[in-house]
Amino acid sequence: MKLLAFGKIAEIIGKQEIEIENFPNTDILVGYLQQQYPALKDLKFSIAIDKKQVSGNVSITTDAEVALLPPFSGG
Amino acid sequence: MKLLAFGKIAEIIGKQEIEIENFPNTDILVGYLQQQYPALKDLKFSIAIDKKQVSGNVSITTDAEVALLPPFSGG
Amino acid sequence: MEKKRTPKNIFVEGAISPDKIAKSIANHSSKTDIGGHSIFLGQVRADEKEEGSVVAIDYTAYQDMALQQAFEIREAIFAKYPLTCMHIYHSLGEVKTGEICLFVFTSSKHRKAAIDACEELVERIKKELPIWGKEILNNEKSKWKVNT
Amino acid sequence: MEKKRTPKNIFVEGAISPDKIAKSIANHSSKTDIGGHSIFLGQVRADEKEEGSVVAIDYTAYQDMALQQAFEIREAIFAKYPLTCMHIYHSLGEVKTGEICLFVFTSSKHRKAAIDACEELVERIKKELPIWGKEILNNEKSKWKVNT
Repeated sequence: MKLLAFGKIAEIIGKQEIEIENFPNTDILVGYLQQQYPALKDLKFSIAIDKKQVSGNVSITTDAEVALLPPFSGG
Repeated sequence: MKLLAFGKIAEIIGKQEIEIENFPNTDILVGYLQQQYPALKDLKFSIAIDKKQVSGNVSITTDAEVALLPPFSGG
Repeated sequence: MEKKRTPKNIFVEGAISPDKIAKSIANHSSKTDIGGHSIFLGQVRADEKEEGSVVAIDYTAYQDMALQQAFEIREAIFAKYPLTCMHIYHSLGEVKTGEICLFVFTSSKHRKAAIDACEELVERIKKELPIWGKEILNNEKSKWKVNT
Repeated sequence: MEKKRTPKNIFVEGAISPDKIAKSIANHSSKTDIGGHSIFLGQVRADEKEEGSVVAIDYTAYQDMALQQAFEIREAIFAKYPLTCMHIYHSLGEVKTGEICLFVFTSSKHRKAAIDACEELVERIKKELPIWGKEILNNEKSKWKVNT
């Protein structure tokens, strides 16, 4: 599964793109990430699956493009 | 007394500036002008005395600059 | 120190060029407390009238009164909104269809003040400045413009 | 004929130049049904932070998602307001204080639609596009920008 990271999250993870094992849904993914990168626990972020922001616990297909999005600050 | 005319009123009067006899107030001035230039009767306009728009019947000093202003259409 | 402001000329002979607008924007790059600019541009439309179609507008003004009035509007808007800068330019004489006849430019630290002030300025300029547009039609006729 | 619109690139490498803005304005002189243009420009502020003062903002984006999102916002705004044109440009990479990082441009027959659409676009761009600004401070530190 391809995981994209942006902004402060890319800094925490140290990369903008990583390959990780598949996770069935976003809740399990977030749990794994917070364990791997404890700094994520203090950070507000949202998740996009295939370029669409999702909310709540959403299932993830194996070929999905998942992205971690800190609060937007364009403009 | 100096009378300035703008826009459509300058067209009706045929000049942008005329010297006329003194009138004590705007009501009498307007009556005189409507008699001299009957086309003014069908026209909405306001009056400025010394570059300030006035409303109602206002007295006119002999050295005043009086202007006839059709509805504004700038921009 | 409170800056004492005096009436500024707002009139430009003929159309306002995009280049003038670019220069005005570029002039603000040294004001690094500005976060947002709001700009309104009035452009002459080729309206179709019963009497013919508009090819240009010829603007005249009661200039002394317009400058005094513009100054008072400026002061009121500066008092109402936390603005860094405000610029108003209006054409005199002939402006062809597709050309710019009005340029209103406000700048502030945060976008909301600039946007709200710009909109209010445009409304007040159209309503309160003694300026008249004569629409020049394609058949040598003309028609006095009416603001809605 | 209904024009089928597709996502357009909104990203510009580095600052948006006043010259680009002038060219964009000039390009509309052939559209003689336009009566008003509304423009918003975002400029990078030299904010003083506890950690240091801002000298530039370095913008990154989730580009594919941002372009798709910008396209959907465009379509919604075109459906809501009677606009003739709409243009959005946002910087990527480093933009120094005093330089322009956002350029939003709407045009319509009458001023109200252009002004309202421009304001709504700016709000939606700031809130909905996956773009991030990293404030570069004068002491080699940096700080992630927070939109208010």
